[in-house]
Amino acid sequence: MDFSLSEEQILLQDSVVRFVQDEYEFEKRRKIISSEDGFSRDNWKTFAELGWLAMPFPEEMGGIDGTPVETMVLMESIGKGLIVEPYLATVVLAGGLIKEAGSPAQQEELIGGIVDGSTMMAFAYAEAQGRYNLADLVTTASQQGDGWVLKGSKCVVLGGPSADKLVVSARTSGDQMDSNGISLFIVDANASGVSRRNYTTVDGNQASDITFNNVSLANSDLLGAEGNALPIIEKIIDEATAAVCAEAVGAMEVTYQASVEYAKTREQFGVAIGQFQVLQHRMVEMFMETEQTKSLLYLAIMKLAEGADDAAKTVSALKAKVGTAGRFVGQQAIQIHGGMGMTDEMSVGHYFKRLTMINTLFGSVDHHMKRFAQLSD
Amino acid sequence: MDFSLSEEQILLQDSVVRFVQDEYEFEKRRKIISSEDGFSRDNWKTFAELGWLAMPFPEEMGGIDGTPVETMVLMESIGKGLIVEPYLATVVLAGGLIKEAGSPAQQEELIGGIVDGSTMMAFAYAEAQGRYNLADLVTTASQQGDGWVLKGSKCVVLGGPSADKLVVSARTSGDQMDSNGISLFIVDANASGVSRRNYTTVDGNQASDITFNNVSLANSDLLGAEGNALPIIEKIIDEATAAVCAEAVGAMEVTYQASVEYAKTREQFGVAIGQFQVLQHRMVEMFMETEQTKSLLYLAIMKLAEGADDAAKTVSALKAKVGTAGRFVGQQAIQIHGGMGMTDEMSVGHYFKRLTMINTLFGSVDHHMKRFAQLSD
Amino acid sequence: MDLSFSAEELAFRDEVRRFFKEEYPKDLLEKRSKGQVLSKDDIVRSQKALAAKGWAAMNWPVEHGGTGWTATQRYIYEEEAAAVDLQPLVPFGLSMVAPVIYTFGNDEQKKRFLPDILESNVWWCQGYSEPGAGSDLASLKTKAVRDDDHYVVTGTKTWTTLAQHADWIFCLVRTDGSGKKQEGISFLLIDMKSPGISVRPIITIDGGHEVNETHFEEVRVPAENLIGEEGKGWTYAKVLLTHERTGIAAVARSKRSLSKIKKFAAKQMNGGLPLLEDETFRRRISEIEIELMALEMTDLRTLAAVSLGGAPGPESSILKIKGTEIQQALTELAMEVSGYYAMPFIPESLEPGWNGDPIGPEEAVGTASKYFNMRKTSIYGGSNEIQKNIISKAVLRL
Amino acid sequence: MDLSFSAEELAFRDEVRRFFKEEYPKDLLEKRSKGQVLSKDDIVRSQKALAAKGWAAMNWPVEHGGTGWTATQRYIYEEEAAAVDLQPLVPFGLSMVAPVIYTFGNDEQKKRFLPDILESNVWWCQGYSEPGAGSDLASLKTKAVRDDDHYVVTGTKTWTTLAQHADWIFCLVRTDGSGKKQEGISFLLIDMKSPGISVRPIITIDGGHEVNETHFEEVRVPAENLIGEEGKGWTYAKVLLTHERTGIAAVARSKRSLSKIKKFAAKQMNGGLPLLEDETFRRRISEIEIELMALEMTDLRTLAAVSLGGAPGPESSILKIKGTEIQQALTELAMEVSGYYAMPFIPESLEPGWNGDPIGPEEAVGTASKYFNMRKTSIYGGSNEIQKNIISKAVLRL
Repeated sequence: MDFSLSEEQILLQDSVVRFVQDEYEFEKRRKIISSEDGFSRDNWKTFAELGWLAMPFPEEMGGIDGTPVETMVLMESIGKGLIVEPYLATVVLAGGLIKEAGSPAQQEELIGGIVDGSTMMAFAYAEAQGRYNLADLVTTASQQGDGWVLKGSKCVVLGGPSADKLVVSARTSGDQMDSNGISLFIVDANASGVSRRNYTTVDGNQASDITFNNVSLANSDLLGAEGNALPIIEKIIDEATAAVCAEAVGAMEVTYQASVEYAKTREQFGVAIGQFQVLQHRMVEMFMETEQTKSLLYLAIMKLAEGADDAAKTVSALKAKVGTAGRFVGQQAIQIHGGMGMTDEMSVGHYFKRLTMINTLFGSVDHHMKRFAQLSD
Repeated sequence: MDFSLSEEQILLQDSVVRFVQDEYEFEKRRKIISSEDGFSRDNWKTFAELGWLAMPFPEEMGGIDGTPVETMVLMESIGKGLIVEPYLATVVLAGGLIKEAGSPAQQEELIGGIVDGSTMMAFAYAEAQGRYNLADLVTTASQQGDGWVLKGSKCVVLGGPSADKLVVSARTSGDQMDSNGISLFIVDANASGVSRRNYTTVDGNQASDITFNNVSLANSDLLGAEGNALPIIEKIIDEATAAVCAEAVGAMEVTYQASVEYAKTREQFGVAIGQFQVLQHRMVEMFMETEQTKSLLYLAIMKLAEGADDAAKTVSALKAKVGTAGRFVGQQAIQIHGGMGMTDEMSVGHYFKRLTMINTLFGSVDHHMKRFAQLSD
Repeated sequence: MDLSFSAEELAFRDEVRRFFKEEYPKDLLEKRSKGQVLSKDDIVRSQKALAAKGWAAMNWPVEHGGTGWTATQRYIYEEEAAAVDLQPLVPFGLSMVAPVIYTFGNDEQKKRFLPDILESNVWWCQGYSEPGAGSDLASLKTKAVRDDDHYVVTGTKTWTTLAQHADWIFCLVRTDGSGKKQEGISFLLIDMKSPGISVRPIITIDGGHEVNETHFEEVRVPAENLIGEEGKGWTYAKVLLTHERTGIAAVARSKRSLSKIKKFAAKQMNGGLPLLEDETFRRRISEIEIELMALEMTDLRTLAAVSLGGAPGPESSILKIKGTEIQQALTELAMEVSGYYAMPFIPESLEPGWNGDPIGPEEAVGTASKYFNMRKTSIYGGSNEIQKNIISKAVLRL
Repeated sequence: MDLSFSAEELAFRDEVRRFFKEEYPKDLLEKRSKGQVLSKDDIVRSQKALAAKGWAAMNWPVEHGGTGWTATQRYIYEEEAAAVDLQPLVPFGLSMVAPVIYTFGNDEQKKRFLPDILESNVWWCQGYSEPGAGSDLASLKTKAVRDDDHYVVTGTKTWTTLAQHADWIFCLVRTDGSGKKQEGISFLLIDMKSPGISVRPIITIDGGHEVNETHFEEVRVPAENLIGEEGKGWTYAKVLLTHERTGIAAVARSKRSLSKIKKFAAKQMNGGLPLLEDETFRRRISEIEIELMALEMTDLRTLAAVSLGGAPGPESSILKIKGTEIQQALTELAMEVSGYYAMPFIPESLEPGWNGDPIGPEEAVGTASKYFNMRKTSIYGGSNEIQKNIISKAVLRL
């Protein structure tokens, strides 16, 4: 057993920390969010140059063979900097699916584009009626001639507005909730019949609701085997869930530390509020919750890295804990900051908002608690 | 709307408070519990003389026509004194069933005996497999000749050891969980085929596990109509639940107040521990939880008194709240008392134990939360 | 003890229902039912309609135009107002400065200010908090220096809610810097049009503009605008703070939100079943529902005690604490029901009269913003920690 | 980062398993599996069996007879010990006084005391707490007055766990009443057979006799029994307190309890279904399970940090707090599963070797007593509030 990072992993960590320091000061971030794209294409180029976009891919696909540990290291720092560039959408989600299920041709084209920063992608999986259930799909793709016709709608597709290409889950057979009969397709985001309603999310990220109105697809647009995509989707969503939990742990760490620093300087009734025992104990609890969440993060990441049978169960444990602990840390940080915590000016509220949205992303506490119980039997 | 007690109710309250002061000092109570019977027959006589045993019965049955409000007043003070005489078992449970369902002859005989203190009773309803579900019965009574034969076992019958007569719920038709087919019988506790295993409960009360091995009953031992007892049982258990919640509120009040008093005098690090803000806020929470529970108690009692449609739902809300708030108040009282709270010598631990057992009695928090949700639809 | 209403009380309830059905502006109720934010004009119209009926001032003494309602009547009114989702009264005039004026003001001040408050002719805002003084209100620094028959006020007030609409502001100012900090505070009424006042918006984490920072740069205020005695402002403000706590349980409104959330959850699907039928979710609903039932009774018990004699005691801090905990829990629940659709942010939806296309179900619009916004409730009006300090000291005598 | 065991570690695990299967006394494992309380003799036999294998002293340096295990080996051992429900070591000798003796004692003391501790020839108890001094340990009053080559000890120690079995007691005593209260404290070893010592049982709320009050009436203690320097006892005790915190997470034991509770819940019926399949109950189980998974990793992270260098830091207070919260939650859960059968009290079931008829399912026997008893864990060893004070000061620097 070993809980330490390798030298290369520490170097990676340093590079992200330096990027955040140099390029992601809070006012710069604000400008990035209010820009046309809602993120910085220059930063995206930097990501490519630093090799971050190549991280999780095997060398033969032009990647640098990173494990879930590297993704964790990167995402934890992304969380500390509240970085809004759609790394999760393009690299972890779409990239992960193509790495897992793509044909050599698809991998060469699409992962090549991801790695060099020229192709941005998104994964359209969630549907309004399906809530967090990945198999609950009414979007269909029916065979027609040599290809497929895609029909349906997907909701809150992260990174949707900037995506050049989409991976879309659709039902090619079976009933609404069946595990079998689900397939993945690569869809050009500008193809005829694809319409996007783009918006900013409450935490300053970009997403779209996307409608597919009889979109024609070639047979070569099918990603992986027809009808058998669910296990692949679950695997990649688990990896992405762990990644976003690493982001949350980074955000939680900044949040509780910011509260401690604020409490040391903010005076009320003639003393720093950090002298009040009730607030001291609360901050201790914020610290403990962060540490306990970090422990589960390490556990889940190592389980994913070794491909353990109980990896999925561990990811659900982690995600549930991120939901409750992230909410507690976020809410208490606002409370400790008092009125100032309520203002858009201070960064703490933005961490709170990101932590809140991470709870929703890939399933809330209740969803993952149930999945944990099911996977425990 | 009116939240005040009448003059008579205040007099009743005063009389119980005086009784506790005079006859239930903590060492006296300890002696009573370790006595042969586990309670005091002298006190029982006093209860009769003071009219408490006649309280909930109509005048025509020799009672004094008390409402659920009077029972609440009495039980709240019983909770403050941690009185162990089996008032709940004899008067509220068994007495309530006979008042509700008894024939004039049964009422005359049994309620007469209850009121003058000569007859003690208990209600045997719970079964090991049934948990808190009143209809989950495997005890059966089958018609035989002019009468009935009773077969089965009942668990944790409160007041069982001292009972002269038992009211027993049994299935006279239907399947294990059916709502229909449940009947009530009056059984002589010393009848042939009745065997009791008597014991003390962890909170110093008396109970029995009772086996009925082909006990012969006369037709006149049937209490109420055959097969239709469930609504009556539910009604009386609801009344008893509200009564025991009143007891809990009394106990919670003493418990949080004892903690506050202890914290004012116990010194650590050169100051009274009541000066530590963390403990101050915790005691505030104990106070608030007690007040909120008292509010639900008043609500449930008034709903029962007016026979409202949503009385049962309100009782479940109350019982669930008593479970969580009673646990919180009890646990924190021990924590605030520190090591001393762990000792049998101090009274606070005994309140904690009683509150713990009240959570179990008539169904735990989970049971009543589910019932509340069902009754809310 | 009993819960029933008398015949008079039932008649009163009918009258309230009739009023909302027949007299109160229909368009305002419609806008509310569509979840639209009301404009300043709408709000004023709403308050004037109540004033015309004589129902604007629930707490005031009858002699000044108060309703004279019993605790039960208030309860009935609140229930009915919540049932139609009535726009809440802006509290700064009617519930906050007015009690100070009619209790501590002189006759001339009463004559001058109360009628306009009662009829919502003048919009008030509150100048208590300062950037340096949050929960420690008494450490405020805004100076008012006497200069002949004026005070010259310099300093900054913050969290001035809806100051962008306000005609007048009531302020706590420091008229004496020596001695105990509570003792040099005075209570001053200031015309917002006075030269030297500027208002800077504060955008909050929900994206809304509700509060402001209000700067005073040598603002000249006639000395006749001083309430009571110089240096006694703290005493007056404390009385007001207790008044503020009574309405804060917000029971009727929370009951309404709860029922809306239940309806929303009955439509949202989860694994082919309505979310409302999910045991875990239902348990969460039930927990809040029960706490709210308890709070309603605690509120009524407090009201009943008040109607028997005077101001609410420190126990009323429970209402603030539990009331805000429930309100916050409800916004969290609404967000939970929204699922992924809690994420989209439509800035325009926070503007008065927005009637655009929702993203996802319309019930989901703004649930996250509401959740973020409601975090303020455990901070303002004396943070919940301060409320616990109050109970600890005044009730438990610790 | 990885979780896998090396070949050596796997071999070690096999060796531990083999030991419990073949060498360790079978009858003791059987008694434990029936839920029986072990007698004093049983406990000593158990510890001697471990000592014979060289496994009694996990934390000690190898030179004094410690195992020399790595963090991973300790983890493996704890897992296997929990799997067979091994009787926990009585900590007072092996984990508490021994580290003080080998760290601060002189050579003669080491020679005299350590071997008997290692082999469980001598039963130790702890004399720290006093009736007046709970969490505020340093305010202790038991006096030790130097008289020639003896100390004369007078005072009262409380919560002396299992003092009824003890041969020796290690005490913090006051040798100087002037100056800072921490500075006049000395660390003294006292033979329990010394004239003037009396032990009064304290019955706890669970009905058990585990702790005592121990009185010292002019007890003469040879000065050679003083550890280190007079007046430095507080420093030594503090080192020991940190040692105490590391074992306290009790992860392996809690995992075992959790699995027993699950089995029990699978047998208990509720509405015709096993309680374990009840969604609400299952959620409660899962919450504890996840917290325990996290704590296990936190514990391992702490152990790994320790093995890289020295004593555990103040972060280890997390292990105490979370560990005891989980242990308490588990006893609460066991009581919940028992339903009505949590209520009966069988006093004899607390006695060693009791093998009577249970009332209700055997798993339910004593669940309430256990729940009551475990409330102590958030009080002793530095209450959880004290632990939070420690983290606040030493980690957060507040």
